Amino acid sequence: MEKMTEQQFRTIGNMLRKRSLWMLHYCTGCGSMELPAVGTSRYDMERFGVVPYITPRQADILLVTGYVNTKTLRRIVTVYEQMLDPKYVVGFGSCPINGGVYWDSYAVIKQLDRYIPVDLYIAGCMPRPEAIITGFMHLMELIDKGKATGYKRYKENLEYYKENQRKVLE
Amino acid sequence: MNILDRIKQLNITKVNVQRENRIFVDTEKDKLISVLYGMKLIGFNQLSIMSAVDRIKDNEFELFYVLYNYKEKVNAIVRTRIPRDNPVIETADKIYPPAHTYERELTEMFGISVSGNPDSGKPFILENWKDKPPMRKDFDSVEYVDKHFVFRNPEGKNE
Amino acid sequence: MVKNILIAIGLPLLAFGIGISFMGFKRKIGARIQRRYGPPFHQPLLDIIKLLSKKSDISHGIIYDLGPMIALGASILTIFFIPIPGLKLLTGSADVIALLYIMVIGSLGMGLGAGESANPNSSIGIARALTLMFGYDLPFVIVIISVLLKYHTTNLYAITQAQAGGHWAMWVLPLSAIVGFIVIYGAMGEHPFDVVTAPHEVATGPMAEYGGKHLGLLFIDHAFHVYIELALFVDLFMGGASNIGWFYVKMFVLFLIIVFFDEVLPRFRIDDAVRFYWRWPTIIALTSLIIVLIGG
Amino acid sequence: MNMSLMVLLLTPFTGGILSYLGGKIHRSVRYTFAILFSSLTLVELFFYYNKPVNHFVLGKMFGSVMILQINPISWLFAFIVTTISLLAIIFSVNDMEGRGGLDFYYFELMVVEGAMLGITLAGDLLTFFLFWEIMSWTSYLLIIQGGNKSIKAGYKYIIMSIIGANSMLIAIAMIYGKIHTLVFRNVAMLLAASPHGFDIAIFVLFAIGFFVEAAVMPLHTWVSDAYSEAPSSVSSVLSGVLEKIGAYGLFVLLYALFGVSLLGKLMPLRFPSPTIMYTIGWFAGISIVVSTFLAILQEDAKKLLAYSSISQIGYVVLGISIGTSLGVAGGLFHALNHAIFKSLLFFTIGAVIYRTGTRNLSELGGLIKKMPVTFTGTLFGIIALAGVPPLNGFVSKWMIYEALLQKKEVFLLILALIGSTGSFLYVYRLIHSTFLGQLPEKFKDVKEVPFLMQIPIWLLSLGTIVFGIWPGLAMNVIARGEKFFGITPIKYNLYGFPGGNGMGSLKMINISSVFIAGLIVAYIIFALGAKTHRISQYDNYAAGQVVTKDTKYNYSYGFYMFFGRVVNPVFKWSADKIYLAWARSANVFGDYMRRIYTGNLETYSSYIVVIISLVGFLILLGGKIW
Repeated sequence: MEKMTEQQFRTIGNMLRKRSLWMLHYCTGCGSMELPAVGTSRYDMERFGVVPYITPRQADILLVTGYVNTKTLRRIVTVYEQMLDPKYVVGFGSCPINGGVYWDSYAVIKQLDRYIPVDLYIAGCMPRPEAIITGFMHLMELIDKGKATGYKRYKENLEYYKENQRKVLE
Repeated sequence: MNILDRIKQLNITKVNVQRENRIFVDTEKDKLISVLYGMKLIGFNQLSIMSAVDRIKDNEFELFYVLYNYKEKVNAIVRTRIPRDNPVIETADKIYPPAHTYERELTEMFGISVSGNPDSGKPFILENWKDKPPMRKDFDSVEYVDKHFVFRNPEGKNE
Repeated sequence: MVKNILIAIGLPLLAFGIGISFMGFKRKIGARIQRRYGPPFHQPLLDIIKLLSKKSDISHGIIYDLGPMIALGASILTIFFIPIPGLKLLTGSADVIALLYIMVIGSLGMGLGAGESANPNSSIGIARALTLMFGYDLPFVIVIISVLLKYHTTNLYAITQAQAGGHWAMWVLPLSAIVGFIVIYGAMGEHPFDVVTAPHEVATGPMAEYGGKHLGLLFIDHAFHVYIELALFVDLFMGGASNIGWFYVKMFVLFLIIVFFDEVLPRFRIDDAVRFYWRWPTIIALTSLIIVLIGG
Repeated sequence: MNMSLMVLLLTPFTGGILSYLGGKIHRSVRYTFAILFSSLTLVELFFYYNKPVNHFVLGKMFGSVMILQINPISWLFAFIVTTISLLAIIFSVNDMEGRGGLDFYYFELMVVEGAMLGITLAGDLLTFFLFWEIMSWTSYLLIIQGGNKSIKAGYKYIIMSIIGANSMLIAIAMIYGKIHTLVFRNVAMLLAASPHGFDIAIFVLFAIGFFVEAAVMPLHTWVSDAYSEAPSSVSSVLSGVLEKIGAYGLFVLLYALFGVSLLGKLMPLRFPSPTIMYTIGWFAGISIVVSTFLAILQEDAKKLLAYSSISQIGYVVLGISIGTSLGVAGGLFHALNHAIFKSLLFFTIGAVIYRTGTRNLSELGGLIKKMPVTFTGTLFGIIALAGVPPLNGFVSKWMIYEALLQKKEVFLLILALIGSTGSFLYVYRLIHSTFLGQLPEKFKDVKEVPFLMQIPIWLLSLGTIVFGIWPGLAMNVIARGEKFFGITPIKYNLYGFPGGNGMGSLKMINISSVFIAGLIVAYIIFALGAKTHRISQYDNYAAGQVVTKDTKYNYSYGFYMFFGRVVNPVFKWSADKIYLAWARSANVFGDYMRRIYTGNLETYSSYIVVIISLVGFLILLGGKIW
């Protein structure tokens, strides 16, 4: 019974939480160009409660837009670790997925989810604003179902992530 | 006096007017600084960019300095060749201060060391780079990538 | 006694409700001005719940934790001294001049907390906040003095009583009311006076390091703050109100004007904001004061 | 109970001599004597708490009796003097350790205390002036203890002080020439009967002396140098007490000599408000605002406090000059409060300097984790100074505002309110740059100050709370004093003021208890949230960049630079610069004079020859010179 109420409490919490997602857009690549369009009148992501915020302490979503090179990866990890639980990572565009057009570049990492846990990828080069909004909706669904547990994975598999990070950063 | 005539009076090997307002100036390595100084006196006040090209077949690096003359609206590209093994050049940051930063990049990306520039050895863009300078043509990017990064499994299965 | 306890519990809740509803209105109306659909009306509430229910939080030290608490505590303190219809629990314990200084306790607490976060953005934000406060304080005290002189009392409740029957200070002292509006506007930190939080310059200023429940407290404090500023203006210039409904309507009209300005204006540089306040609003306020002094 | 005032007066002097001699034996003897005798003075003073003495003849000099007296107001100031001096002596024990000439230092400190006590107890102008001179000289000797720069600062102080004292001496001589007695009562009678012109001259001459000591603009220029260069405990004595003596002098001048005489014999105020009192009020008002602006832009902690002292003493003088019962009470109360919180701040900043060795605000930072007690003291000090409830500075400032409003002195009220808002800026700068922000690596090993230095900080912090929440405690003394001077005291109770007569009401206990209740509510919300974990100061938002130990990631230099852009055009000129220009022109004049007075005997003799021949020539002309 007690477990049940706690479960319900958590569900209600998730239900409310998914309606207020503050995102930190880490604009490393060309993907950031699409974000203003999502924010402005035509697509208006604010109607889903998604608002850009400034510092990692305030944000819930880390939006990694575009390719991640080894230099920015260090910053992304710092930023990710500064964020407060629960936190979600959204990989944006094809570069974080598999390196994209930079597949043979010595500087660009090929899979973002080897270094930080990614809850959701929005594929495309570039994804249209509609795709971004669909992605957010999907993330909300995941949060609602309690499946967006990247921050827990990061804690559990900290050694794995740190090892991978060490391999490229040092 | 015409600007071309004034350039010809400098210590150069060849002048090539490729098209209107674009002059290629070739010089030798040890005369480079004096030529740059002369160019500045002529009125080429801005160093737009400087970089190098890896002429791996000739076993040489080709340095080029893109200069601009605001008065005459003329671009001049000063070029020189330096040997590929043990490349050392002299700094130009006394003449063109922006060269200071470009030279740091040069050291990092091509392994060309710059004498007279105290910062030339400092890391610029790459962090903890241990391999060959990446802009050299004998640096194999694909090999490096295979060694350092893991590609996604096409089936979508991660380890 | 029971009634007093009920008021003591109800007043902060009421103020919070009013404040949060205005925050919701602001986002909705702002969105409509920009031809967007906008977030749901209860979005600020969701944000606060989200922030308070964050699962981890950081702390830079005791004062860092105390900062938002002092800010919120001071806001709760302040609302007890602003008379609203039917509820005047403690308005006899402090008058308008004391209220001016009670209102800054929160800023001081906030400043201390932000200072301990060891982030230069926070420090710059607080430095700007204090400077801006110094800026708008000059016209504001002149305005307050002219109102006090006009009604021969320093008790805020008595001032609202004196304006009963439509003799609002707004009609009696129009110049002062205009300056008062500009001051309240700046005190709420709306464009063009949002130099304090200016996200693109100082990364939300004092709040740069705050997150989670700390930020949740600050959002609650902000709701109170919106209520305090609007209620103070309504009490000073719009004659208070006879019941809560009217009070809310007056505040809403005032707030609507503020939102309309806020959505379309750019941002001042901080020293320009101070210069602005020390130029025209001060001159207009002084004119009004002199009129009160001569006309009695 | 039958102690005469003489014993009270002699206690600190005796203590000074004894600690000087005791220091020759061992330093602990010196400290014991100094602390013992200064606390003895405080204890003796408490015997006079409710027991005014009117006429205690000390002796006779120049045909004028020298009188000691004590009334509630002088008791209040004597209380300030003895308390702050005692705390300064306790604070100095560790603060001054390791410096040379400590025996003499303690001797001077005790003599200054005695001299200031003498001023508050003086019943005639002669005694007053004698102790005034002792105070000036000994405080000069104290200021120059601070090192090389302090000698120059002390020089500035003593020159201005001499100017002030001399102008007082002229006034005293003028009075003595008329009535051959200098007892306050007789002087008051003389001034009441004398024609205008004479009394204004007397007033201005006295006021110059008091303005210098109280550091009212434009005679304030010694303050910023002297306070910042003197040792910290001396600064707190200077700011906490010496300024108050100036204010006390002004009070005596206005209400004992020119107003209501001592001994309760009522006389009408010689200068009802909108004349000279009004002028003083404006001097004070300009003092408040201008020095607030100057304090905001300081980079040096003690200079900031020095300018803030000028500003705060402005409130005291403003309050006294209002002339109504509420205003005078506010001014006197603020004198007490200012003594408490400004000494507290000088002590805490002294503690910081003691541990870090710098008073440059942009070098400090983050000391809260290392010096929590000092931080708490500073916090109480700045809240009191800024006039924010519920601490003591607010109550007295509020009284002054209300008094100004009652008299409809709106422009002075604007100045007073603006000065108070401006003080938020500099007090935040003070606490932020020293205690908040990033802790520099070099101060990693800083420790809290020794216990003996914490005592004054604790006690004075307590004082800010006690007089803030229970203002009635101080109002008891002040109201009796006002009654003694023939002013009807205002209504008050232990927790505040019930109001009435155009004055608002204030209940400090309600404000503080509701504030605490609000804090509790906030804490409950806070406690319900997730657990916090402490992180290091380097784990900080820096737009993704990693902050390392060798990065200074702190905003402390030029804190209000943008504000400086607004006000700097106005502050291009200053009183100091004007004085310097005068000094320079005096120098030039001196140079010309030196050309005439060459110091050469032949030149002088040739002058004499020329003049004699000239005179002879004129006599030859027929004795008609003009």
